[in-house]
Amino acid sequence: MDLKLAEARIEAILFTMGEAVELERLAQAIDHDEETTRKIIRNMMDKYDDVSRGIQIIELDGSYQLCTKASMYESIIKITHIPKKHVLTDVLLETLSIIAYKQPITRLQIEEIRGVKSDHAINKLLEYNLICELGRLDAPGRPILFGTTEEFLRCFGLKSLDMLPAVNPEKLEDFKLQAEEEAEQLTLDI
Amino acid sequence: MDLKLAEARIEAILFTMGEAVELERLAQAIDHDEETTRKIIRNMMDKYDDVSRGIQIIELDGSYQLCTKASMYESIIKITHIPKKHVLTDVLLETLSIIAYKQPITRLQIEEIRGVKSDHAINKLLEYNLICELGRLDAPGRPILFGTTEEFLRCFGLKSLDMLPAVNPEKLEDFKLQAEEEAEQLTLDI
Amino acid sequence: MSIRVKLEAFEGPLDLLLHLIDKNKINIYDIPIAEITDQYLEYIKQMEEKNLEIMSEFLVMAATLINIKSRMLLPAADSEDEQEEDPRQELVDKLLEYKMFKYVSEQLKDKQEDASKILFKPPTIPKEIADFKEEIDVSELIGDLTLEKLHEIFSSLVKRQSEKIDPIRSKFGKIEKEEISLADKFIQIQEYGLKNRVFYFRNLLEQQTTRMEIIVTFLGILELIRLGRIMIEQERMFDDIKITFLASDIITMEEAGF
Repeated sequence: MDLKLAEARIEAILFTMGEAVELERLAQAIDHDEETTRKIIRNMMDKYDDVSRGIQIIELDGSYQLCTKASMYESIIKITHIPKKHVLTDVLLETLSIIAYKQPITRLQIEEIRGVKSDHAINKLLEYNLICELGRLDAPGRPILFGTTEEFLRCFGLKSLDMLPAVNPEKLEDFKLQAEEEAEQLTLDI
Repeated sequence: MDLKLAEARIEAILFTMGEAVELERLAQAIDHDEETTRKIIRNMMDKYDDVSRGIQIIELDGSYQLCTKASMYESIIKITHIPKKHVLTDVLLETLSIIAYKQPITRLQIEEIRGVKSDHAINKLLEYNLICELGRLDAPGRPILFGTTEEFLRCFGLKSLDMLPAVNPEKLEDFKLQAEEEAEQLTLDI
Repeated sequence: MSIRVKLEAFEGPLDLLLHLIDKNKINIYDIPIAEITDQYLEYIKQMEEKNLEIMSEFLVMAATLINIKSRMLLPAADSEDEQEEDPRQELVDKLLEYKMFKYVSEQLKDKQEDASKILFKPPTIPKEIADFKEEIDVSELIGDLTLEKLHEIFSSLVKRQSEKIDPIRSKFGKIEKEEISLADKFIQIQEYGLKNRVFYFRNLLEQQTTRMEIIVTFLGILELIRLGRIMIEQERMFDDIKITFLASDIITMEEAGF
């Protein structure tokens, strides 16, 4: 029973540490002497040899490390090559449209327009290579400026950013007037 | 034999990937259908249950991830320092539980329940990746809808949202009774 | 009653209200509104130095309590068949819901505590595999998204943002913090009362220039009613409120016992 627990502890420690751990430290952690600890590890190694196990303990100059078995390599390549599904969610589309029409723009400015933290969306768009960093704004904190990539232009068949349909200022003025009118119908006094 | 190999592959994949892997991708990687793959993983979970094992497979909303058993914690911190993730204040916890139980939910709805502005809490939870935007509500102003993330499930040890602690009507009845009993000791009237 | 608890400890108006209910061991379904309102106002008074935004949330709750209190003081309408709803019901529902979330957030806290003992391992994908990163096909990602669509999304965002600017409040200009203390206002009202004896609520309001001053004046009046130093009368709803000053001296807030 106690030996089983020791095995479990060693497995958990090697898993968490990732790197090679010296026998001495392992022995301390499981409250056994080094000789016993070595024996426990040997026994574990035998168990890991089973075909149903995909990982193994290797010994490196008196240290031990957990790693995958060489025979598993193909499976690992396989899973990393399964294409992930990427979609432009509403959140991403919204953020992309802001960057396209307002570039160069800082993260903070994007967040002001959207009204919520947008790190996640910006990171995803960077990963998708739809936006890129354009440099830094010459202001306190020197925030990063974002803009769209050439890839973005190419995909929309644009030669340059000038070709983005403009949001005309009149329309903006319209929106404002509209909002004011609506507000007037609702006059409150103290 | 083939099933044993499948187990080994899944173990190796989960070990290498570190993060949660969708059932669908695991199935593709080991060349089995999803139903079979799920059964294989269930079987593996049982084996990991053994006292001699220090790691386990957990399920997170249809994905699987390898991690240590909670009971191993004491041994691990004996040899390495584990930094605390993020400390959630009561305000953050309160806001998070409202989002968890009421998702998808808008900022305004959260504020109505809490009776207090919640921008700061929402932004912090977004930063910690415990909540995310789910889109916008189809209503005037198109407010953003929030919901919890996979990281939320992981941080709270939940398999899925169905596993959230139930708020049963009995508890509400309890609150009521409790309050009534207390009231008898001190009768106040207008 | 002296209640000195750090106000920072409260997350908001509901939290404060729950605290008062717990402290008095009152049934949540049967809140003695008058008592609680008094205690509540007592708390807010200590908040004077707080920023306006937080203060206003607490004041809204105070107003709700006062509203309920006044509705309960009104004679019940000759009951037609329909049962009149207890004016406290809405507040009770809100409080119960809030209490519920406080309760589950405690449970979640325990779960988090347990889960924090489970440790994960960062990815260790061999470099040559990781380098072989899958190319994201941008055109496929964009799919049938057109520039018009993107433009539409942007325009609606801009529209939404301009709607968000409150055309009334945006004309107020800068909000300046003024030093209005309830203690000062409390004395000013009494001075006015001592001089005029009988006056109208409107007379008092005419002297106030800002919304904040009006609020503080109103709080002062409530206090004086509670202390029995003034009497108020109102003939009909929305009529001006007639105030009669009953006392023959002026007391400070400390002397009034808070």
